[in-house]
Amino acid sequence: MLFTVNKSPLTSDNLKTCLRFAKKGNSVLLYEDGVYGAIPGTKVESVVKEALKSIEVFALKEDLKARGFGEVIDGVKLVDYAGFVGLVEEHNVCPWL
Amino acid sequence: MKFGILILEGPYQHQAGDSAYNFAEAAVAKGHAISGLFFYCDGVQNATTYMTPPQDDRHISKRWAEFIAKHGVDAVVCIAASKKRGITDANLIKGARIAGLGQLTELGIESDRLIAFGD
Amino acid sequence: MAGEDLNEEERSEEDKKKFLFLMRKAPYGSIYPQGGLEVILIMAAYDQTISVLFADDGVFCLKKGQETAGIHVKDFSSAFKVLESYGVEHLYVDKTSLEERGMKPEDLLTGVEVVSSDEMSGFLSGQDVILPF
Amino acid sequence: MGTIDMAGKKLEVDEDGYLTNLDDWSREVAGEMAKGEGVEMTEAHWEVVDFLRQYYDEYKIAPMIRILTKEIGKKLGKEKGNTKYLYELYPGGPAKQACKIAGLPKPTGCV
Repeated sequence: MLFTVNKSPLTSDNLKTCLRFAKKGNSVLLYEDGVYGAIPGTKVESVVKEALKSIEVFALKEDLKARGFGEVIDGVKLVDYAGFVGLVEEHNVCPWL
Repeated sequence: MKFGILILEGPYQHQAGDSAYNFAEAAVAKGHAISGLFFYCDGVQNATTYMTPPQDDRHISKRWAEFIAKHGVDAVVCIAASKKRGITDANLIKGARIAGLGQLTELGIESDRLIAFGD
Repeated sequence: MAGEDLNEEERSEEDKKKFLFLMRKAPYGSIYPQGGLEVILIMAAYDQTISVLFADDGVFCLKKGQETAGIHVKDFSSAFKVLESYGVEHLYVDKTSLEERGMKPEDLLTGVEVVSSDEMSGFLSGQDVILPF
Repeated sequence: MGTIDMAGKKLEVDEDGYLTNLDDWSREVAGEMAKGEGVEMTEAHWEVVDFLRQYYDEYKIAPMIRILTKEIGKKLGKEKGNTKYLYELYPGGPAKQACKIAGLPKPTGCV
């Protein structure tokens, strides 16, 4: 299962509740404003680090770049749109809008 | 694989329609088929010809129309959502058709994956 | 009145898919929950397996006693009461979301199964299509 | 756009004959609309109209056909709970014709 999260976790609980439903082996893709969850040094960094112990977290490179960021929390994997498509090939999708 | 794409947000206000477009392009580039686009809720506004953005911005409805034509994609615009928002055959982009939510069900059945973009 | 022109022919089992409606948004603030409800009501005319999960602010959709006359918007909450008769297999409410909002099952306008997110994780993975509203 | 003449008062209807303002509905209006549809209202016709109005009042939607027949069967007797019976009463169809006469909103044609 791939959860797609598009809200900033700094202003919304979206990512938090999503992670409550995501179980071991699931993946989460952060895109649009969701990518703010992938950058180091924010108040949600620890939440993401904890999640990384059991699930894979991806961030959409194009959305990060558009917002002026490039560096991500250790363990978060960057994907481009082709990678996004690849994740959808592999997993069924649960859009967590 | 066959990907169905559901678009729930209008153009220019949220990124959803842009993300959906970028995803659809990337899927086609990887050799996948788009089994259909379904525009619902404010998403139906993506399909109106009544938009004239400045030349240095993307033309969202034209972009969809070109995508539909180029890849022979079935694009359905929800009739109930269209009626509420003044979208008719008169201002519908070429290649799209106005039809009911039953088509969304069909798209879900036909597609290997149905992915929604919204806000 | 959906389904009037539809042949009641049974679809083959392989055509039958599991659809889950994931309702996570509050009513009236946006069109989403109403949009989701309308899809469910139409989809019910097709021979598919439909479940609905209310989580986060989506649980507010089921709050009893919604009166919308004052905001001049149509009350669509009553229609959630028909879902069971429309053949919706499961109506789930996320326990934590309900508790976080100070609500109890008796505050809801229709009978639901209150479930934990742990129970739901596996269920989500078993769905063919998840539609977020 | 058209109108229905009710004792000198003109009620607005849309191009398909549905009431523009649902509050305009009354049994007399229903009778007038039925005449326009070539339907002669009998006790059996009113049963369906009453059922639809009650259903709409409670749930704010028109029931889909499968539910309509099921519920009518439950409420009015098994022999009435089928599409054939409803089409005999309302040849224009339960959704298009019976809902119109019952003063429910026009179906959006969503299938």
